Amino acid sequence: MSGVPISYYLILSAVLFTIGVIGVLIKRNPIVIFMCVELMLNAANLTFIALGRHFGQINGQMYVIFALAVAAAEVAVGLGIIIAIFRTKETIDIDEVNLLKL
Amino acid sequence: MSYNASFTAIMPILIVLVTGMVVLIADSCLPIWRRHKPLSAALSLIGIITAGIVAFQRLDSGASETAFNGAILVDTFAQSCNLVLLVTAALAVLLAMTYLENKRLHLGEYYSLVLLSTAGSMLMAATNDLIVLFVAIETLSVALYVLAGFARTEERSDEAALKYFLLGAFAAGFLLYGIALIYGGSAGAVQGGGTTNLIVLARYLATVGMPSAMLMTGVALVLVGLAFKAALVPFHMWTPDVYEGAPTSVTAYMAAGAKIAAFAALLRLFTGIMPISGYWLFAVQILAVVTMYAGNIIAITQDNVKRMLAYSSIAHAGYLMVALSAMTKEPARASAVGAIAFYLLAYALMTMGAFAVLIWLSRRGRDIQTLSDLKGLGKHDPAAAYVMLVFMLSLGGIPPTMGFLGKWFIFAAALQAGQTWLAITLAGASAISIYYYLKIVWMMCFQDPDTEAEVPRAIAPSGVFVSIAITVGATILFGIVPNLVSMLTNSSASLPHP
Amino acid sequence: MRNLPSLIILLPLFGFLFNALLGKRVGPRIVSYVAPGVVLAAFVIAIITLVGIVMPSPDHREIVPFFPFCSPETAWISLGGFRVNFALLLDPLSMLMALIVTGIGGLIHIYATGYMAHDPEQPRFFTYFNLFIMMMLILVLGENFLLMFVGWEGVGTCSYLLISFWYTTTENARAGNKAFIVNRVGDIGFALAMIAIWSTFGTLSFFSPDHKSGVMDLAFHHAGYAGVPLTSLPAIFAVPNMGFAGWPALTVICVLLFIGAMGKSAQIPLWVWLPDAMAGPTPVSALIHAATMVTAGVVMLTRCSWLFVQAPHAMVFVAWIGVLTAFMGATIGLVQNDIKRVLAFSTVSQLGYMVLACGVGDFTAGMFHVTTHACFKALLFLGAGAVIHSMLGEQDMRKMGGLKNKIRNTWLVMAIGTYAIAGFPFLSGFWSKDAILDAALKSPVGFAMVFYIIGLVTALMTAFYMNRLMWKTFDTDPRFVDGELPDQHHSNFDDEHEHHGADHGAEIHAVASHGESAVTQESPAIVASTAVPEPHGDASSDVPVYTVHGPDDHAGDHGHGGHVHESLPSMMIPLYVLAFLSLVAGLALGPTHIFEKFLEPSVAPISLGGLSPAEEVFKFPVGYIISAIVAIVGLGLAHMLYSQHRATGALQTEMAKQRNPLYHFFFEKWGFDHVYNAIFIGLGGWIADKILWRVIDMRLIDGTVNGLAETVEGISALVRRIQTGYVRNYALGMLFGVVALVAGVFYVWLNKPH
Amino acid sequence: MPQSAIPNILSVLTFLPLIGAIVLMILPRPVDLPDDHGGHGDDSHGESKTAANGLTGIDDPARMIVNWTALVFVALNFVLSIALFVTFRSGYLDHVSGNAMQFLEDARWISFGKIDIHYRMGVDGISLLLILLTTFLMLLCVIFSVNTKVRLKEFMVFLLLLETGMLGVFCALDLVLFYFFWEAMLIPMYFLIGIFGHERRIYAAIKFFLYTFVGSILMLVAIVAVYQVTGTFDVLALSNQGAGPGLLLHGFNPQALMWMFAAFSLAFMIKVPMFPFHTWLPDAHVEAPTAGSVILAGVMLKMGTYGFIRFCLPLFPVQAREASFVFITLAIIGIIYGSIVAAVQPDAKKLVAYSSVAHLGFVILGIFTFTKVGMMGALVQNINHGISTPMLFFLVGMLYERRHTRAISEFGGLKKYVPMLAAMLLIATLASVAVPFLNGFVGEFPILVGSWISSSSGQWPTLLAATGMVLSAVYMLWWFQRLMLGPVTKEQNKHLPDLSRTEWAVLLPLAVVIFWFGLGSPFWTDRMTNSVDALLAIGGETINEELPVAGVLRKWELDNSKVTPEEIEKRRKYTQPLSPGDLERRTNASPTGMEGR
Repeated sequence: MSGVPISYYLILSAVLFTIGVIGVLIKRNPIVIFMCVELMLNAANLTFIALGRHFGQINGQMYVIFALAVAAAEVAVGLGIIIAIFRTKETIDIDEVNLLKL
Repeated sequence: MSYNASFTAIMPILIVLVTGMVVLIADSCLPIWRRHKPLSAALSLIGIITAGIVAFQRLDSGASETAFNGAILVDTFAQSCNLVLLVTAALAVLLAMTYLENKRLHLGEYYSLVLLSTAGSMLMAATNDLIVLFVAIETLSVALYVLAGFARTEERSDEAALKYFLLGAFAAGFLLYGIALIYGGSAGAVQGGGTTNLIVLARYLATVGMPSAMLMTGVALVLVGLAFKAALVPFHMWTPDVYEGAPTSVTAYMAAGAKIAAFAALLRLFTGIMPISGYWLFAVQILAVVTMYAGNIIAITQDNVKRMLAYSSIAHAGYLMVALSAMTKEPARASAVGAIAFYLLAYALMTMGAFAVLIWLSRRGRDIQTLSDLKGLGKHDPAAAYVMLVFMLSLGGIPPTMGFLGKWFIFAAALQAGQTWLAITLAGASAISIYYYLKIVWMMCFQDPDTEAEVPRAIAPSGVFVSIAITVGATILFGIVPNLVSMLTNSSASLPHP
Repeated sequence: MRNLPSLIILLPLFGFLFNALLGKRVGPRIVSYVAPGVVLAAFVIAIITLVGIVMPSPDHREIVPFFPFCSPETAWISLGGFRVNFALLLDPLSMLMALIVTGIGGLIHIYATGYMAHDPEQPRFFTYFNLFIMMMLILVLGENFLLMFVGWEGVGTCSYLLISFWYTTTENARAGNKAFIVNRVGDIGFALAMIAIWSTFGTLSFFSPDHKSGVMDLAFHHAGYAGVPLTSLPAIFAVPNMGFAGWPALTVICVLLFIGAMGKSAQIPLWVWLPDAMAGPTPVSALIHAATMVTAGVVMLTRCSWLFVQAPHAMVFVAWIGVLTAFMGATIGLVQNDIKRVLAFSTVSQLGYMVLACGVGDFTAGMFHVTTHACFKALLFLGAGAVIHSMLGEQDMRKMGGLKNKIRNTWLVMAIGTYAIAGFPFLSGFWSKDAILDAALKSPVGFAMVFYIIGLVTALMTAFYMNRLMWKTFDTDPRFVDGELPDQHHSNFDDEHEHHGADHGAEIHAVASHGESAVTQESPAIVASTAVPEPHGDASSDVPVYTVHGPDDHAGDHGHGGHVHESLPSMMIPLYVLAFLSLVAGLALGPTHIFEKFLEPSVAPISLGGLSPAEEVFKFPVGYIISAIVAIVGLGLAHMLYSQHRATGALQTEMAKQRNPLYHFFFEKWGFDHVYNAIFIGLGGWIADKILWRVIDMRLIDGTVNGLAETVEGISALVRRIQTGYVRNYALGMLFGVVALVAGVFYVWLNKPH
Repeated sequence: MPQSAIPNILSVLTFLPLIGAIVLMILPRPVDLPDDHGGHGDDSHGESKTAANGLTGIDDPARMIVNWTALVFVALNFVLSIALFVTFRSGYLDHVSGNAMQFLEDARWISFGKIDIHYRMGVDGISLLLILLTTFLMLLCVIFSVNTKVRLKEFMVFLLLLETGMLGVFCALDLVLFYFFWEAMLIPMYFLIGIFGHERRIYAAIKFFLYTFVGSILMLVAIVAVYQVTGTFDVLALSNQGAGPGLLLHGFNPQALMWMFAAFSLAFMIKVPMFPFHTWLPDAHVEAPTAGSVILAGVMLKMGTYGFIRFCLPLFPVQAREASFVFITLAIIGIIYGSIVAAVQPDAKKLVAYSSVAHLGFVILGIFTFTKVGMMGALVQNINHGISTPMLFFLVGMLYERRHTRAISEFGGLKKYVPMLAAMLLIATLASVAVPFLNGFVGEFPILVGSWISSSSGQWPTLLAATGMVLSAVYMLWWFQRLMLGPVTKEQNKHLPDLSRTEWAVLLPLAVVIFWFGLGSPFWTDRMTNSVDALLAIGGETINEELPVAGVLRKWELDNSKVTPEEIEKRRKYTQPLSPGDLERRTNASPTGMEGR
């Protein structure tokens, strides 16, 4: 079967995943950080789909549905928390958020 | 197999789940419930107890059934873990009522959140498929994120929630990617494709001599995901902050429930990848040692009780890892699994008990936070002091308590597995740990209170009283006659053998 | 009948318990009857036993129960094969000692009733006294080494209690400790000897009823080996588990035993406790340090003669120590000024004689001297006590003089004692001492001439210093003002005057109860009395002339200036008895050879060890004549010198000057005390405190432990800083973890054989 | 197995105090009394000011109820232990297994995977006396502490819990059960020191706990390791005397065995304590309340020696004999070092503490001689130290209550004002100086004998250990002198009360036992004999103490080849009964009585 070889997808997803990780590490705005996490998740999803396609299994795509649903739930909760933070602190800069330490 | 069968198999989980939703809806719709919060508590307790009864029957029958095409495996281990988890949930509910009243945030969703996360953790214990594992973990976590920030007017609580949430999501990313890699790395496990089903994976790995690099990476990343939940060093950093920030009742629940679930899941994962244990076992053992020592050593200089307990919980995770690594050696497998099950129960009881005492002592508007808050407790409130003592002894692993036997079982397992050096490291670690447990004791019993002002003796509210009675009683009773819970120590019976 | 002897011990025990429990209630009067009563009763029973049991028995040796109506097999200790019985051994030696102890002891008891009459703690005194008698009896009557050791340590304990009887003075307490501890040093030797004996012979009994299994029996039966010349001796009794390679067990045993004797019998180098022991009340000095306890060592040597005669090496050792001790004691005795100290050192010297006798194998002579010495030394001590009593507690001879006319009876008995000990012809000391010198001359272990010469010199010095004592005390002009003697009373209740006053019926005797002062040179006596040395005070040993201004405050307290006075009859009568004994004892026992015959069954002949006496140097009477001359010369010398210095009672010859090094050397007791203090108290204390405790214990061990704990805490404090509170750092940490984990897994993965 | 009047007497004995403790817990809490002397309460925590009126001291009904309850339970236990002592069959030896255990109890306790842990109890002559000692001292401690000022109830509860733990240790015959009690017992003592101790009580308590815990946690590993090798925790099975050296552990990798032995030994060495591990002892002793010190010295230290005897020797006979040199050396160091350091202590209590180090050194020396006499001597010394040292601690405690200081320099000349106390102190002092006819001697001397004849060591340990005789005299007598003799320096010493009734009740029994042991030791030691035989029978040659000279000589003759046979014949003749004839020939002056008839 002709087309893009599987390795391309995997490499791409790996790159995406790395970008996501780096993003989490360097960003200060929790929303951006969370978007980077989403990037990581989607890298995983891409892997799933590609592999599923490659194996000719339905599992791949199915897993992605799970993952998306979960991610959606996380978004909801996450944004809620961020709002709560903003209510109490008037800022969402995570470097301001370090009462708890040591 | 029919879906009914599958549903009956996971009946306890379903009961908890449904109860959780009912409580949620009832609380939001019915005005009576909004006025009488105890109703929600009562309902949740009813649900938990029902689920417990069902689970117990299953456990008694010794039945071990798979559901949903083998995605879920409800065996004796799962059932016993479920029971332990239900106990923690019940305790969490009992502890919450007055405590939340004091903090003026007695909201019904607390109970439903507890129930939902319990359902998630129960699912983790029964998982037999990595993707189910993922879903279960997220179910657990999402609820816990909310609970951590439950006192949403308190900065600390919110901060805890945020940290927990961000890092949790971060870890989830690793977990999912790891699963994906395993899926790809196990190409050929089923005809023409990869698998995420652990039993299948185990069989497949047993056949292949040499796993692919992709698979190994996947395993490593999945480990990371679970290590985060189990708070193994260096994935532990959220623990102290979240434990400190979250409302104490939540901390108690989190410390016990999440950890139990995480270790159940780890055990499942290990059964899946046991055939290639040669490749990852060493890393796991290092993880265990680092965790034990980092946890204990840092705990020594903590002056906040909740943080100290957080670090001690990290150390205990390390002990459990020793048992897990022992499990990979065939002769020790049975006793190791037994040890883990027993220790999980012990850990749940003594940790929640310790937090329960803190809740007991916390007065309206003010928590017991620092060690110096405990000074002179033995003078003006001996009962509380000596109850706390029991838990400290148990955590330190001194007879006649469950902690001692649990640790002892782990020793036995490790030595059976021929991992003497791990056993000795464990010995050293617990020797260190004794120091700060005793520190709490002497703060309570030997020191005189800072203020000569006569502190009124704290009256334990009924819920707290019951839960403390349960925990103390169990800690000592099972510490002397552990055979009462032999179904735990023998729960390895129906674990799948690769 | 066989149960009778146990009463010899049980009677003093009864006295002890009675005085201890009821003494305070029944009051001093009853006590002063009970205490001597039990001892004299024991004396009577001892005689009955001797006549009724020992003499009739075929071999003059009986083993009888310790407790009446128990078998002599009653076990005291029985651990594994180690078994020791409660039993008494009756034989001439033990009976002789029993008689001395109870007889002389009884007399001293009577004396003490007068001497201690008014001490508020008189019951306690007699409690200790009776206990001492009991222990001494156990020592001499015990059937085995361990019982002997019981008495051995028991008398040590009692002397500790008695010496520090007036415990409120630190010096006395110290003296008590010193006595006990120095004795303990010797006891180590005794204990080890017993162990060696047991591991060699498998028993600790002296003799067994069947004459086969006792230590002495065995030693006797195997004496055949000793018949071979000294060179091959080491092989004998070479017990497998006796670790002294090449040493014969017997030599080891005997040397160890003698170390024990050194302690009790105040031999070099363990004599130092005896002079200090003079701190006790005078009867104590008499009882312990003259009559009984100090001779225990000699008794033990005699008891073990069966072993010693087979260990010539040990005998040489014993003989040398003995003769040196005799010499040293005499030299020191020459220069002492405290009347009791002079006697103390003469005791040391006399003990040296006895030990010498044992060393040269004539144990009988040793015991003979023990007997006579018991008489005249007790006499001298009690006499000295009487003098001190008369002087209201003054002990310093430099402040006496001219007492002859004031207390004539005392002077008389003292004179008898002096001449007896000096070995004036036909007095008891003469016979016994000459027997020893004779034995030294026939020494089977060599050095005969050396021993003899030193012995003679010592005899000379003895005669000299004893007569010096007499002169300084009695004959020279008085160096005090009569009627204005300071009352140096001494008791534990000095400071409570009401108590004190209440206790004194007859004032003049009140002082008797406190007739002591600390024995040290700078005694309170000098402090109390305002002493003004005369300007021309010569350079002799110490400021010789005192003018005592009084009455000082003490005397004032009691409303009388002390007059020199004769002592109570209860004190004088024993003196007369002892004086009589000192006169005749030697004559009765010595030339008639009664004593030797009597003691024969208990003493081993040196021939048993394959030894034979050296051939005589000169024939029979010569030895006697020589020693007689020596004695007379010594006495005469003192007479001559002191009659020239009647006024000061102090010699002014070059010899007797403080700055004379030899004098100083003697005066400082050959420097033993200084050396011991420097080593054991100074250096030892310093090491113990500054090195062992403060450095090793506190710094090294504790330091390590605490240091470890602090290190852990330090690490903890350091590591917890990782928890910065910044989410990004946490994430970074996690990432590190991930990398490490993956790297680790891959490391293994790559190194696995593919 | 002997039928006892009470079934399962050991379990009853062990857990009766526990019941007592529970009863006490539910009793009302008496009100604390004010500390009788000024300043902060710290330095007098829980020290009972023993007023002249004993039990009924402070007429608060709650106090009396608590006191009497505690008293009844300990007294009952004491009676029980006497019953045990009486019904104990002194000659008993199970000839099948070769052990001397009696009153055995056995029940399944924990089953975990394949592992079965039993509840096994039993006593032999070795543990019997220790049990008696424990209950005896506990009784005295309760009597002494009836007037504890603060937190009386807790004090009594902890004492009772402690008793259960200690009795359990002495009765347990299953390694896990033993460890269970061994550890559990730490906690009450930790509290006794921590709550009721003196100034530096927390430091002392922690030190005490950590030292012991570190030691025992390694022992735990070793215990499990033993199970791995042998598949049982049954002490009797492990030390199967009948089988001699054919132990279950026998033949296992010797290096590993040596490690296990080391782990066990370490735990016991710390508990004893032996030389390098002794520093917890002075602190604990000094800071603990009187009753605590008494129990520490009287019983806890004995657990170390007991552990050696019950576990190290039977389980690892070969290793123990190989390592005996080390232990003997450390014991000697302990004796000398302990004595010397004791001499210079400024603190009366600390001095006694260091003296314990020396005395226990003797015990260890005796144990590692592997001779019967030495071993029994060690056991006797074990008990003796448990009698005389507690008495010393009681007396120091009484002085402390009178003056609230432990500094020796604060006292002096007391004999004049408290003669009875002084007399008692003198008895205790002489007892611990090991004067004959007092208990100390009966133990010390046999130990020296044992070490002299033991094959595992030459004579040098005996020579060195013997110096302990002098050293003990030095520090004890000097101590006594500085406390009781000499002039009275401090004014307040002149108004001290002499012994009260309560104090007599405590001291008199001890004094009686001191003499009883010193004079009638067979009464106590007979019951040990078989147990010691059984112990020494395990995996090693024992030394025959009975050394008839004949045998010695024969040995000697064999050694000396240069001796001609007829020479030997001639000599052997002397070992036969002698006829008057050869006597005459041999000794021209033969003393009467030597003619063998």
